[in-house]
Amino acid sequence: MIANFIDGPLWYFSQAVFAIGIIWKILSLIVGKKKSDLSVARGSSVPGAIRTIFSRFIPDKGMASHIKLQIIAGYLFHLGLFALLFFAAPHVRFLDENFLGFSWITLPHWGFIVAAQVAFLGLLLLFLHRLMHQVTRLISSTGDYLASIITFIVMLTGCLALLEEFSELRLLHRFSVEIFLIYFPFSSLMHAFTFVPSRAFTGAWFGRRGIKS
Amino acid sequence: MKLTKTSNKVIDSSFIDKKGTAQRAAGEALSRRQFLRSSTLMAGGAALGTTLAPGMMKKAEAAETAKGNIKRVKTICTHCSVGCGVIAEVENGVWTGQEPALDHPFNKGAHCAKGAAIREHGHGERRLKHPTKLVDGKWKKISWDQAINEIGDKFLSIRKESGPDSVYWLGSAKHSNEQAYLFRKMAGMWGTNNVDHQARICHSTTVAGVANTWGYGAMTNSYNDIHNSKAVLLIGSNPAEAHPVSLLHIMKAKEENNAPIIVIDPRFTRTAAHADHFLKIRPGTDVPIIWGMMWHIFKNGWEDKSFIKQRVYGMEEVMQEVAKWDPAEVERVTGVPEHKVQGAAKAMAQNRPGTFIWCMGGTQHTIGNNNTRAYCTFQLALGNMGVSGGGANIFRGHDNVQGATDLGVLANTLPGYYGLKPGSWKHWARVWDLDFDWIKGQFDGGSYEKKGDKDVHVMNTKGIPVSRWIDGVLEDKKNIGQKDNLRAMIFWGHAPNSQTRGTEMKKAMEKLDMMVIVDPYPTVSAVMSDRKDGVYLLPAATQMETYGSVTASNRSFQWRDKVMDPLFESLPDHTIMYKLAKKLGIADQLTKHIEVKNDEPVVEDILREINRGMWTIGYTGQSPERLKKQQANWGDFDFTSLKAEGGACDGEFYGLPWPCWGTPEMKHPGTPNLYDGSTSVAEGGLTFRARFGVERNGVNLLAEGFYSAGSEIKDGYPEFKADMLKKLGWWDDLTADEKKAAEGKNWKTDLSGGIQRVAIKHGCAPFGNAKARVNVWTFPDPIPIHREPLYTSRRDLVEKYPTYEDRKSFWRLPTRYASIQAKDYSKDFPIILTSGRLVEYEGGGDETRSNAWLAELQQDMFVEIHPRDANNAGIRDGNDVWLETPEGAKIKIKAQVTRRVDSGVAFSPFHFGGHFQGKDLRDKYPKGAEPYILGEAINTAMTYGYDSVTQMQETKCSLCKITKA
Amino acid sequence: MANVKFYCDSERCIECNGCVTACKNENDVPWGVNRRRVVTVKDGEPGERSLSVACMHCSDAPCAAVCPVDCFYTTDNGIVLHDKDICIGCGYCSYACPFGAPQFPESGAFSSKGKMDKCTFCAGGPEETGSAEEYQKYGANRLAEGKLPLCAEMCATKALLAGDANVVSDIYRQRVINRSMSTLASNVRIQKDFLGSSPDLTGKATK
Amino acid sequence: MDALKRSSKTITSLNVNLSLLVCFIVIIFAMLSFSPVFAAEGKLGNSNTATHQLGVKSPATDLWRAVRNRDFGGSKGMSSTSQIKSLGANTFINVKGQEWRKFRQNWLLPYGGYFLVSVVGFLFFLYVVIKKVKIPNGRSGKSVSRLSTMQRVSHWFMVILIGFMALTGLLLLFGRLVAIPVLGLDGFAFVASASKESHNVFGPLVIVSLLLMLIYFIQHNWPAKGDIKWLFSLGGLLSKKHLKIGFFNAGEKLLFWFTIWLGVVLSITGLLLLFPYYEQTEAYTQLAIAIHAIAALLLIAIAFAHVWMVVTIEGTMDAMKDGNVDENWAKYHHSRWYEETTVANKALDVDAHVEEMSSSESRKEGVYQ
Repeated sequence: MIANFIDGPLWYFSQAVFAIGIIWKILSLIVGKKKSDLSVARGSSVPGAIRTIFSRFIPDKGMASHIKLQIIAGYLFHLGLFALLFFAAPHVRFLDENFLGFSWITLPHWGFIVAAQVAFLGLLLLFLHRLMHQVTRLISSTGDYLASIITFIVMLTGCLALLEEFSELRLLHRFSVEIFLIYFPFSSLMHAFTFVPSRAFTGAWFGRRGIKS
Repeated sequence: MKLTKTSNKVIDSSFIDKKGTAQRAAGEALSRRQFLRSSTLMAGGAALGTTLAPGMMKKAEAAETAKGNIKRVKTICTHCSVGCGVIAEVENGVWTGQEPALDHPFNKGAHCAKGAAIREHGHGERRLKHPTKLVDGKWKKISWDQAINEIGDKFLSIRKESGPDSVYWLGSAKHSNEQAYLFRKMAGMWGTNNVDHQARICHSTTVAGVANTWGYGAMTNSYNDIHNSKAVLLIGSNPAEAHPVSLLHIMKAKEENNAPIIVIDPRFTRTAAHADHFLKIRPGTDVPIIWGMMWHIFKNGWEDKSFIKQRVYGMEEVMQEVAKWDPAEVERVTGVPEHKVQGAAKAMAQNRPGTFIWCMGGTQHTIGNNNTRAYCTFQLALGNMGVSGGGANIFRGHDNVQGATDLGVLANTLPGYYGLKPGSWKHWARVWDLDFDWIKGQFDGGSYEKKGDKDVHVMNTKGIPVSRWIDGVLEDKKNIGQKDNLRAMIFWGHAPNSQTRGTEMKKAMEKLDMMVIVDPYPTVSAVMSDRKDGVYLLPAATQMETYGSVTASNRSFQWRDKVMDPLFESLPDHTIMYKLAKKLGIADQLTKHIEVKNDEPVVEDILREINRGMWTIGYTGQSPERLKKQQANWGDFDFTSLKAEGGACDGEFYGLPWPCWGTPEMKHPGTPNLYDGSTSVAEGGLTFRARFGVERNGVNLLAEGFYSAGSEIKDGYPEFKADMLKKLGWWDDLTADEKKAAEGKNWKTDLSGGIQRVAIKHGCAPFGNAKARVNVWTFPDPIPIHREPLYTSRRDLVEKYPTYEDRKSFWRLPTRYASIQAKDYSKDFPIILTSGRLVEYEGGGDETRSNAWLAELQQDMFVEIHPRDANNAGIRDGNDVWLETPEGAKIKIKAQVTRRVDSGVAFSPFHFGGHFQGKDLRDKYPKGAEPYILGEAINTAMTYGYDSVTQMQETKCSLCKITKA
Repeated sequence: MANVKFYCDSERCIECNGCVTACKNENDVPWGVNRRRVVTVKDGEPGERSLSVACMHCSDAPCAAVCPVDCFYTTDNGIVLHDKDICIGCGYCSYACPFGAPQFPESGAFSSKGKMDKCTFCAGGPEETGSAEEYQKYGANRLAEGKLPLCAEMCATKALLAGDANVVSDIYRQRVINRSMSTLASNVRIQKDFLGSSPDLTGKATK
Repeated sequence: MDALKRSSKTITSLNVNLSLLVCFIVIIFAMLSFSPVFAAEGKLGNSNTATHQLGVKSPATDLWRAVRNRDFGGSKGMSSTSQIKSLGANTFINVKGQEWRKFRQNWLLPYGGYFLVSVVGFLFFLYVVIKKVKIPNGRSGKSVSRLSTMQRVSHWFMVILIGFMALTGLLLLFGRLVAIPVLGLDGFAFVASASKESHNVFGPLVIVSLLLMLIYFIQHNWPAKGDIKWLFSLGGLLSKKHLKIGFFNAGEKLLFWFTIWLGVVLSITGLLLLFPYYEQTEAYTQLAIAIHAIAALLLIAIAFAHVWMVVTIEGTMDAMKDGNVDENWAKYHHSRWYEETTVANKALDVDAHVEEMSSSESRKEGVYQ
């Protein structure tokens, strides 16, 4: 019964919340009131926006030596997660069968595992660092911890279900994914979508003012 | 979550009977045979049986179980000549299960790797799926109509330009009897004798040698009759791999009769591993080893003197030849020491009757016919012929190579070994109800050869044998004995990699105007050459997708039922033949008395026509009705005698082994053991055939004081003719109709069968009662002698045992012997190269290498070399090596270092193909039709060499050098 | 209820691999998974013998002992079966099995081996007898249909025997007696001695 | 009363780790000496080459004897062949499997189980008897900086991983005995599957954690002068006077090195198991499983002891929480280190919290802090 619920209503509900939540969030960003910048433009905003989207992938020189762990672990985690999400064979198969109707090249099994390990490594180190470092601990909210923990649980349950043979484990993974999806729009996890517009906005703002960012 | 272990309760010990075989509960629910089983497999051979992979986020879907009706079809394995029964379980037209035929008289349910994997036919994943044509180097799908039209048009234009002999009809031992017959008939109507099949390169020397010794060129006894043998001698034969189920019978003799098993072979085969005595000879020294054994037999007086006196002609001359082979000379030539040879001779002499088994190790030599006759002589000397437990048990290769040979898919004979003489054509013209002159007119007008001063008509001239088609294409036009070169080849179920001289074959293929390949698989023919066009692949159905009769090695006919409809767009061979004949304008003549339904000639009608004409070898009594009845009741036949006791076929032998004399109405039971005089002819007894006249140089050729049980003529007698019946006063035993048909005819040409009936009624064999001859005065070597192979490593023996002189025109082609032997290659190519079979594969291997269950077991082409040779060349087990032969071919294969072969000998299996001189041709196959396993064909490297009588290719004895790749 | 057993008669086994393909045929076992195999000793030398090896359905099965999830069970006939719903593909059974019977569909770095697969004596598994699920997971259930394992039924030389342990041993005993007779009968003994030494497996000639 | 108090003080002052470790080592050696690894039974079945009742031996007898003796004669000796290509397919009888099974079933499971239970029991006993070791004179309220962020990150990283590996590993090892009766076969199956899969995924991360551990802690774990003395006095138990101890005492150093070396052993054997059938044969895999299990049990026992110690000794946990310890704790347990560090701190004269955020520390450490 629980299985039916997880595979059925909850799945659709979580998708709906996810989709609607994201749309609503993004719309609210676009529609939301922005203070108009009345100053005279000293540069063009478009190149600045585009440049910033990418330039922010590279840490600021001054900061780099201070946040090595965050950079390394951060990249490990995000790259690993990206590979897992979009190039692990079961995920591709799932996307293919449920949404897209086409598939693409997938990681071999060992590549899948390595990606998972890389992501776990990054996530755990970042989480512990957040917890251990006085400053980050001070500036972290419950929401941040929650986001990390939910992501971790999604990954962990996925890893438990690696054999793809036990429906209980698959359900567990799916359930955690559903929680993740529901939580997603209301949390800092939204940065997966908002990082582009927010960087672009900052970049545009800077660009307009003639500041390189 | 409660786990139920349901299998606990389903098992009931009552299923096991005393013999340890399974008792089948009648009407047992076979519910497990879900249709799903095959349909899912056809969808891609998914990993069933191991995982139920629900996918990561996907629910496991309960498989739909569609329960259909299960039909059990009795059919016959299509791999080797043993003729194992197979029970196919078919559900909704899909072959879903294979059960052992535990009551089949040949195999009792037993199968080798190939037979046990035959259900793979039901998948056909790697089959050729539709007619395909090569256009600019690309395979293009075409329709059947287009294919037949284009092929037919080309044939007709070649016919116009170069005559009918420029099209070569290469048939198959995989055809059913009816298809083989139709194929030969079609070639005749097209107007050529350029028609042949694998028997040429498999047992043609046997047929020639054996038929010329005692009358018929077939296995004399049966696999089952080996149960009665007191000794078993195998030479050049490895049944443990080539005919594994025959070991079931050989083991029975070994265990129950204490029969010593003696194996003579250059290689320690898997058969030798189970033998009591093993003689490892140098390849190509069969005659010396046989004469060496007979030296001991004659020396000790072990020969059967009364048998020789009564039933053998020419043994004195053999004794003279044998006298030259004293133990020292035998050891010098063969390498086998005296005590071993003597041991073998003594074992055979003291344990009679002993059977003598040979295969391609003996036949595929330039002196193959000498070898086979030497074997026959050995058995005659010991009096082992014509007795149960004795005989010359020649294990044939393909499932129907015996039938295809009998039905004359050969360049030198018409169906039933009638030969090509005008009388033979006239006989068949009568059977076919066709005008003889029309047939004659189909042939090329002129003459290619002279007999004395007289021109011989093309129709009566032997064609080019399959072993030499390459030369028929490549040889200068003025050197060949026909109007023009071969310009089109039709490979109808033939693997080119089973033929030697691959490099030249590639050239020949490229020179042809057109190649037509009719086969369930693309075969190596499709990829070997660098042609860009002019190649047609036509998908033929396998024998599992059609029906008809098949002749096992022991001359037994078996009826095959159709298991399923042809897969994909494939069509049965006889349907394709009819379509082609229609295009060529000979369909009406081809099927004059054969009903045709939807372009498919009715198989039963073809068999009835065969029955009407094949008097020589008694293919006349096996009507479709009798065969079907036997098939339905195959459990009634005795495992040893093959005789039915009671039941619907009471008194008949299984498969009505030919000769099954007279008409079907005569109800002759078939002849289980040839030339066995202990029973009457009516019950399957026989004498040696009077085929070579009644006397020669004043010596009587008829049997003396010997006759079969119940014979009214108590001595030898010639073959029966109308006049002879009159002289004997038996003419009036014929009915009025029979008299009309028999007048002026003999036992072979009397279409009413009256002469045969009356002869048998009086206890006589229709073909007479003569001596076997060990002096075949019509052959190049009347008494078999040893001759060194063309490529020999023993130059010291060449002078004493030279090969033949070159011949200018032999089967229409110049043929070289001495000119090759003259050159010494043994310095550069020090290792003798021989070839043979693997149990997992068969023939050229296209079918079996496309069968995943078999292919997994043999994944690499290899060459076996002795550790000494390997070490000398710096080769380790598993290394890649180059194998080069004197004619310039160079193939890349894996080394298998083993003591199976002696130092100085290398062995390689011949089933591989798809690589050519180090190049992988996988990309050249039509998509999805390439076999799972490809490899170099050893015959790419095998060299020139042809038998002096039949043009059998030499594959067992060449030279090579092996270097690390 | 009687115990069932396999026995392979090495004097008869000719390494034709019929049992291997019969098993593949009957159970649709994929490439790479071999529930049955033929092993040869002294390959290519006098004394060469082959034996067909699969799960021997041990009375005290080592695989069952070491399985961390206890997925094995023995039927009343002494057939050792396993439950693929429980198997986690750890491979311990293959480390413990003396005969190399357990097979895994996958292998390689980090690879889940997939669920173990092995000879079931053609007795299916814990799913409902004759169901499609049973066939998919375990292959054929011939025993339920009153048939013996196909490998044995199809053995080319009847070297591989399967069935009631007593019957199998009776058949084998009869064969041994037959073979003994051949060496006991004095004339034949002389005969075989004369044929020369056939070395036994250790390479020493028997006198 | 005084004497009693003193003696209890002495007990607590020693780092109890050591005595425990000695116990473990004794138990392990006792166990190993009985184990089949050392006392392997050489025979497989009874080599009864029975001749037939008729007095004629069956030819199969030779074969089976050869199989048992693993020598078939001939040029290839004990090697047999098969057309099946998979690894090990050409082996007739896997004798090692039998030994491995005996080891696992008869030794590892029972003795490993007893061992773990007795260790836990013993520690519980100590916990109950000894109760908490208080900081003498109570907390001062002043804290001393002891561990950097990265040190704590790497420690907890390892704790998470080893804890997870231990949990999943123990489930696989003892689950059949312990968990199946509770969860049932099906219930345990997916737990076991989850354990196995995640054990495999997280395994290699342990190697990373070992590396981090080495990088951040090795500087404090080099053997020092007082260590031998400390060991011989069983952590001050036998010593009359209070020992002056540096950053870590010898017991803590042993804990570190045991963790590292057992970790290395576990990593190597674990990797062998993760990459099966590459170069190594089954025999190696079996050996690897055995060693892996023994090393894991030892490490788990040590980890328990470590936990017990932390729980028992007041104030120790502080160091792993935010990196600071109470001054009195430092004075009492690591007096030499306290003296050194306070001297340094005085020179800088900065508050511990500030120092934590300053870059001087990070320069010293060579990494960001």
